[in-house]
Amino acid sequence: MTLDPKKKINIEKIMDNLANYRPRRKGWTWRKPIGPAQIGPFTYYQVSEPLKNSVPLPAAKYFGNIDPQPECVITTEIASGRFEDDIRRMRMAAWHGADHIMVIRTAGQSHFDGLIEGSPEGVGGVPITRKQIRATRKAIDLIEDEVGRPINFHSYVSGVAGPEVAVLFAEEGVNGAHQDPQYNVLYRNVNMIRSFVDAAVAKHLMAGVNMLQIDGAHNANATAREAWKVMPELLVQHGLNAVFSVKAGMKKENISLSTVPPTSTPAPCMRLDLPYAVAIRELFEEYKFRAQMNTKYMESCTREVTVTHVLNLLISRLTSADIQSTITPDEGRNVPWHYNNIHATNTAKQALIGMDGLMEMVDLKDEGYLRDTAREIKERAVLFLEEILEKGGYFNAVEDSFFVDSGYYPERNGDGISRKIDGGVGEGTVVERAEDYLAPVCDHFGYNNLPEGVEHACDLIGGCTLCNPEKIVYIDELDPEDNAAKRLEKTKDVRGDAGLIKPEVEWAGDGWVNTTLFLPTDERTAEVAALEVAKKMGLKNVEVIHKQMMHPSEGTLLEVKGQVEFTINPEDLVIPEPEEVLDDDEIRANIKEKPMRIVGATVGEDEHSVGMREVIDIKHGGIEKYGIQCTYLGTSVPIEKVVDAAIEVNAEAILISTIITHNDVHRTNMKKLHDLCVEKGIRDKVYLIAGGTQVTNEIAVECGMDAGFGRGTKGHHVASFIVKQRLDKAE
Amino acid sequence: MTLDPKKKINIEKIMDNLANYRPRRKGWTWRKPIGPAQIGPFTYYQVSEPLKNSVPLPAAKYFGNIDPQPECVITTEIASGRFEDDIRRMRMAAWHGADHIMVIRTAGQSHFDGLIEGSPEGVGGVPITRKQIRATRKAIDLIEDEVGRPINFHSYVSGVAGPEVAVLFAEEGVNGAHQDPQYNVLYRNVNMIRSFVDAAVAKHLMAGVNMLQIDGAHNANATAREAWKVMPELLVQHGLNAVFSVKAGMKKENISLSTVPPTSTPAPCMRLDLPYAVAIRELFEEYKFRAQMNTKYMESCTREVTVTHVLNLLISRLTSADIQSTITPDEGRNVPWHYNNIHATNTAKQALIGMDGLMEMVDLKDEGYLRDTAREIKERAVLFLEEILEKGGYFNAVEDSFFVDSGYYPERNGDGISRKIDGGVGEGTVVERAEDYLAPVCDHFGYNNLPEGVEHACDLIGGCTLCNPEKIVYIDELDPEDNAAKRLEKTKDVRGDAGLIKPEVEWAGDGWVNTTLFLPTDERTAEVAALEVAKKMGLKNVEVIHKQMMHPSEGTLLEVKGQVEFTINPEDLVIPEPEEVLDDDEIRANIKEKPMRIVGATVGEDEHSVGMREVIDIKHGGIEKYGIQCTYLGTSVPIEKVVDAAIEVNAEAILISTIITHNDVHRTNMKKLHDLCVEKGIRDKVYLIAGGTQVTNEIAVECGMDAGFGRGTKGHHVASFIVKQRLDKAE
Amino acid sequence: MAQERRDDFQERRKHLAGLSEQELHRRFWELAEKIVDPLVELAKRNTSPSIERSVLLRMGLSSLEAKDLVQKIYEKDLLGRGAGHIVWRIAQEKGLGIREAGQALIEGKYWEDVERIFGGGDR
Amino acid sequence: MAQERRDDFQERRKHLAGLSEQELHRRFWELAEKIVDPLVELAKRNTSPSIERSVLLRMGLSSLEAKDLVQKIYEKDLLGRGAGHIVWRIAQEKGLGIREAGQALIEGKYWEDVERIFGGGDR
Repeated sequence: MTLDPKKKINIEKIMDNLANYRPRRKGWTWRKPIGPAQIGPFTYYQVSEPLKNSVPLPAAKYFGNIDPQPECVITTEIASGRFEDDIRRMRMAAWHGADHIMVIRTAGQSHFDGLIEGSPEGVGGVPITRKQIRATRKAIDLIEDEVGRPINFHSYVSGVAGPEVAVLFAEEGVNGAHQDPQYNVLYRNVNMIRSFVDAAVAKHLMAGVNMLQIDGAHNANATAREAWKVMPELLVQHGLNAVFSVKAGMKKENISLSTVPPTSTPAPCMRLDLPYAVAIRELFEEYKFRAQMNTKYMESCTREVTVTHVLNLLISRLTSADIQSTITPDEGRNVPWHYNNIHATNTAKQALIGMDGLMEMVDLKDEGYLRDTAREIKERAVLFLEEILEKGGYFNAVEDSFFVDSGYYPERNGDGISRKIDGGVGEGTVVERAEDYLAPVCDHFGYNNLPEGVEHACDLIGGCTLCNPEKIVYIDELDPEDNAAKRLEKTKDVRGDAGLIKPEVEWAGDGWVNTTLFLPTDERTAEVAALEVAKKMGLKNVEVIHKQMMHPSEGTLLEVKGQVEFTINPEDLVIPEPEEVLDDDEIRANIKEKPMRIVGATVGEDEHSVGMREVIDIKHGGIEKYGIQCTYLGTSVPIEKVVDAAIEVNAEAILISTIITHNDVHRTNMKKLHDLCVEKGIRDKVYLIAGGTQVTNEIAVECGMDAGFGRGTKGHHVASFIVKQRLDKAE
Repeated sequence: MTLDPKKKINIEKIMDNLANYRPRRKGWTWRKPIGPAQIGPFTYYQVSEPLKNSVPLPAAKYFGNIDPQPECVITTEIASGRFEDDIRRMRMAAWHGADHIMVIRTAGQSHFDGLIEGSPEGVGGVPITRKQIRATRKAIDLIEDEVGRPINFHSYVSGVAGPEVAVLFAEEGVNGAHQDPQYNVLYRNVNMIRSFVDAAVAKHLMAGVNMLQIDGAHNANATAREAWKVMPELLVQHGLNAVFSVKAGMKKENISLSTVPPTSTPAPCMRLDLPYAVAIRELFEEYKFRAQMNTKYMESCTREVTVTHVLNLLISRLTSADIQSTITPDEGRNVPWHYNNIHATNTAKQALIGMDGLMEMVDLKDEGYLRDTAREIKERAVLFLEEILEKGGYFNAVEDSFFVDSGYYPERNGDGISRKIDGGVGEGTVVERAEDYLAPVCDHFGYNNLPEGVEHACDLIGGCTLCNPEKIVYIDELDPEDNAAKRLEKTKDVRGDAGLIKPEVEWAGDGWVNTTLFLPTDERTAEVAALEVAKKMGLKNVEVIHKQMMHPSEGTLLEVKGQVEFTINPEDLVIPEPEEVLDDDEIRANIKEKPMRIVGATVGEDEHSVGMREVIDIKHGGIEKYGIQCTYLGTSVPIEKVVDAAIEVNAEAILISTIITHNDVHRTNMKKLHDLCVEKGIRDKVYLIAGGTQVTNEIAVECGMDAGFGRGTKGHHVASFIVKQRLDKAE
Repeated sequence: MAQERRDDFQERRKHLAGLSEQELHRRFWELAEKIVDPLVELAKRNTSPSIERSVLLRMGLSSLEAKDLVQKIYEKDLLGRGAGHIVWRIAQEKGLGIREAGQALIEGKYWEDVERIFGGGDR
Repeated sequence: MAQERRDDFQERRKHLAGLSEQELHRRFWELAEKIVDPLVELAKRNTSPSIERSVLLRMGLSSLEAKDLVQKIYEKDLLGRGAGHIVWRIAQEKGLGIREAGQALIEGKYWEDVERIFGGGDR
């Protein structure tokens, strides 16, 4: 099975014969750096191997459609709740440059004591199951082939079923996972003994297949009341998980710290975030860094979020990032919509490429505020560790609510999270291993009383699933209703390459669209009025997802989402053939070979010349740029004068613009131009072209012109037309 | 007349008695730096005096709604075509931090040989007239008082009526203007002799009232095929205008270079733009810098544009900017919409504040690529100047198409703009001043045969208009149809504080809205289908203004603009009273004084816990953050167990979540909870609260709860409710 | 117990002030190790239902089977011997495949053998 | 004439290579001044319709009046004497206010006086 870029991925086919699908590789893959490399007209220093298929940034068209790929892995996080729709989103993201795809788990799964099977629908993420992983891995394998780059698949080994999830991931070729026992304790209220005991086994399993681990300390930023004050604690949390992971068997190179610039504008965030970024990278120099973007201070303005994330990317470039994570710009307003995965990926790619080679030009100062602050943060972290030991160790410190306190340690505000050693989910379930404890399987952590002489634990049972994948028991579905096949069945009209077309943002056929509007009234009135506007537009389930005061009384900007209930049948659409336009170089070459003169004027009683200027002026990318010699006669020019000028300069074409016309003056003018050229005997030597907002090619030709151009015409279209005519004539 | 923030600006009143309005001051005003300054919890180094009234960035709510103002002037450019709507836009922009308001001229005005009067509608800008300027200046004076900061008003002294426009601006208190004779020559095809002769007079007039001048060299970036190659020429253009201006009488401190980072992503733009930015600032150290954003490579993706502009702002912070100009993110797709003026202003404010104090942490390297490249650009510029002289001077060089050639000088590609000394608009109109030439007015440049003994030229005529403003002849309107009063009359239904409400983006009541949608099909089909979708939504004059391939077959992102034809009557709207919620500090104080325990559970056969987790979890900003002790029992919890737990921990409240329910199970569960609490004798000791997507307060209260919370509930709402109840009970 | 404390960093840091950057880093890692070591020891010496299920999964049982069986073993206080251990011994003793043995135990078979071999539990 | 040329920067720059940064800057400004000086001279010695209209505006004529009057003066080849000059002289001679004099000229009055004073034009 291979993918054809011109065809949608066939989810049903992906789900065929999953019982026998095996991952093609295990473990993490980094990008292959190639800098310095010449790409298009430029040299890049921090880039990696190019993609076979990709969608470049929109402005790439000015640079020969280059699509340079930064040297670091780029993450996208997907949380649609339906894995069959996640897959389509992954394909889009991979084409834009994401090679680390993180699937968010459904809410509540971390408290689910065991594995989930099948493909039930999730909330804020999908239930992570063997079927979901295997189907996704299979799809990603195909997408890898399509884009020509390995893609890392990632999810979570947290909650009360960590060891089982780790086995599942190791078996199914998941390449990376979040694992941090502190996360369970602080944010999931999992009992701390259970959390650490489970974590060691889970980490050891991950290590066995070279999975990359991402830790969870960054959640303290997102939680603490004043995120910029938890920096010493962040170092502590990263340090404890790092040491614990190494002792559980992980290589340091497979341990990635999840670090987030703690603050955001309007705070002076570079001054607060950069010293911290420096401190953590110095202290953890043997480890990898996953640079995540700030989520704590995200509001619903996607522009604001984008700026914040570019500043976060500046931190990555001023220090380092092995993995650059991305946050969708709409995370502050809803479960991310799929095109925002693309926007987020593009923001990372764009900013990293824009700042390529920055550190060749810039130094971090080795004296003063930056160094002093970095040092201070480290010292505060050391003091934090000292006090943990004074209190009798980690568990006691957690009980004492050391963590996620909003004071700048050693300051304490008394608002930290406290968990009880004998409390939380899974409390009392940990059991001491007996002297004869035995686990006859590979990659098991801890005491294991293997019979003497047995070196490879699973020899006792003739091989475990990690050695003999055919022993893995695949369960397809448990719930006859809540599964992907049923959902696909329900949406089959709007799937496939010839299906009906319906807008979507999360799931196929969900119908959501977003309308942006400005209402000239105060915020509260505007919010209610915006819902009315959306309803009058026929939208269902309307909701204001962004509201921004432009001025207390002059107006409010809003975004309103709502669902359309109709579909569009592509068979009913009239899709015009693409107009073939010569490319810039062809036109330029032709003009160079045989120079061309034209005369242009805005005719009639009209002082407006914007359209004509855009078509002619080099400043607007007009035809002057091809070397065409233009005589522009100005505005309100009589037709007679236009024709005289054309004769005088021996013009090959006359361009007239009649932008704002009344009483069909534009038709009169066109006819007059044609007639006068006939009269003066030059009609066959000169192309007559008319333009204007009310002009169409039909009208113009009807009135004796060779062509008419309406709204949106660029110099390129006109130049292409004239050159083509000239070439045709020459033949 | 003063403005009330709660009322719309009254344009009719602004236009009253304009004949007698005089500007309150002339000349340019800079911001007053105050750094280092403590604002909210932070210290800022590059900030200026705060505003009296303003709209902070959305995320400011996390930091006590601070709105720090960068130290440099921030520009917004306005081009609606109707000055009465420009004014409303200016007010909004000023509230967001713009203090330099640049009004774009209507297309074609630069070729209009004289002044325009009245208030006709413009295209891509307004006709600059005395009435338009005076009314705008009057409005800006009021807006200054409202926001508490001087605002610089700016337009263009270019084209063939430069000296007259300069007089007009000097008389009417315009604070800044673009003036550069090279601009006229290269991009407006004004005859070069005329352009330079006029320019000297215009500049001298500007100097007389301390106007700030911005030059026009940056247009070469926007025009050259490969913008990154014109850097040597840019230095030449800036240099020639700077020297010419000084010789025409301007102070260097009133001359601002208009400089733009020449490239954009996916080019490695920092590497290309930073050496240039350094070179120009070193060479022109005595001048001011207006940092403009890149427009050359702007496509219709507003996200991409925003990232590019933040990178441009990084250049400003790594070097300097006296004025930070802004470009609206929608300039690549249409005449800018007013809310995009605000977005652009916010991007500048946000990024500058985010990078406050950056250079305290970062050095530009004084060796290597950056220095070598800066030097090279300067040397190339010197060689350019040398060759101009070799060719016989500036005019000959222009004829020889030295300028806007896309070669990296001294490389030449032969595609420069050539203008003839004896060609262009206004050719042959320059006349030598006779020996007895006399101009009995102030601020006149050049030879002037004043009678002996006359020191102050206008003494001859008893004062000129610059000395006696009452001599200025004010013309109100010339066109009885095409004027602001008529337009206001037509839109009066949708103006004023109690008017009908209609969406707008450019002009009052224009009805434009923008719909963003994703269609799961290829680009060409999607474009046609999107228009259909918009039409089915009842929109008129629909047009696709952005199109972005997400994947060749999986889908396309589009934005479609269209006009609604209806209005909303505010009297028909039911605007709910704002719910009064205690603020965080009140809640925290109350809990601190009297600790509180609650029990929470997701009940019923439901593994989903997202809603409850969001309300409880500190990670999601839930009630734990106030110090409320929460016992979370997990998912699928029987009601009996919930009540037992509440008794055990002596909880003050029970929170149950029933997110996804079937057959009214949510009602059954709520009733059961109430009944059981009554049965166990704790109903009066415990607040019962239910939440879930299908829960409303009405349903919950009906089923025996104290409150119900639906979609969008945050911990804050729940905590506020419980604390309020507790306070009420205590009273 | 949540406590409040003013920022006494200048006071507390005195013993760190003289350390070089490298010495400070080394101290950080030494302290982190001291905190982590007992946690690692704890993990080595203990097991949990999830760990034992992960063993059974690796032995080729399905997730549903692993869940049921570990629940039964947990209830009989035998988790500390290793769920895989029990299945392996029964499989050996009865000449069954591993999964077969597990399924038999889930169906309630052979528990007397388990009791004979492993005793009455270790709680 | 548009020409093409390869990048011969290394060749051309030889005489600049030895300059200090300050010397290079100075050279830049000296050259710029050499180019600009003749342009400034040109501006000093010449005038244009727009310049003359700007003079009339400053003298208190309306923009419409300034336009008409400059057009008339231009057609009579008298722009080089200064439009304001002409108005001022007529106002003085006829005892009129400045604007009054301008308006009279627009209406076609006093041109014989203008001719007498300023001659037949200087083209």
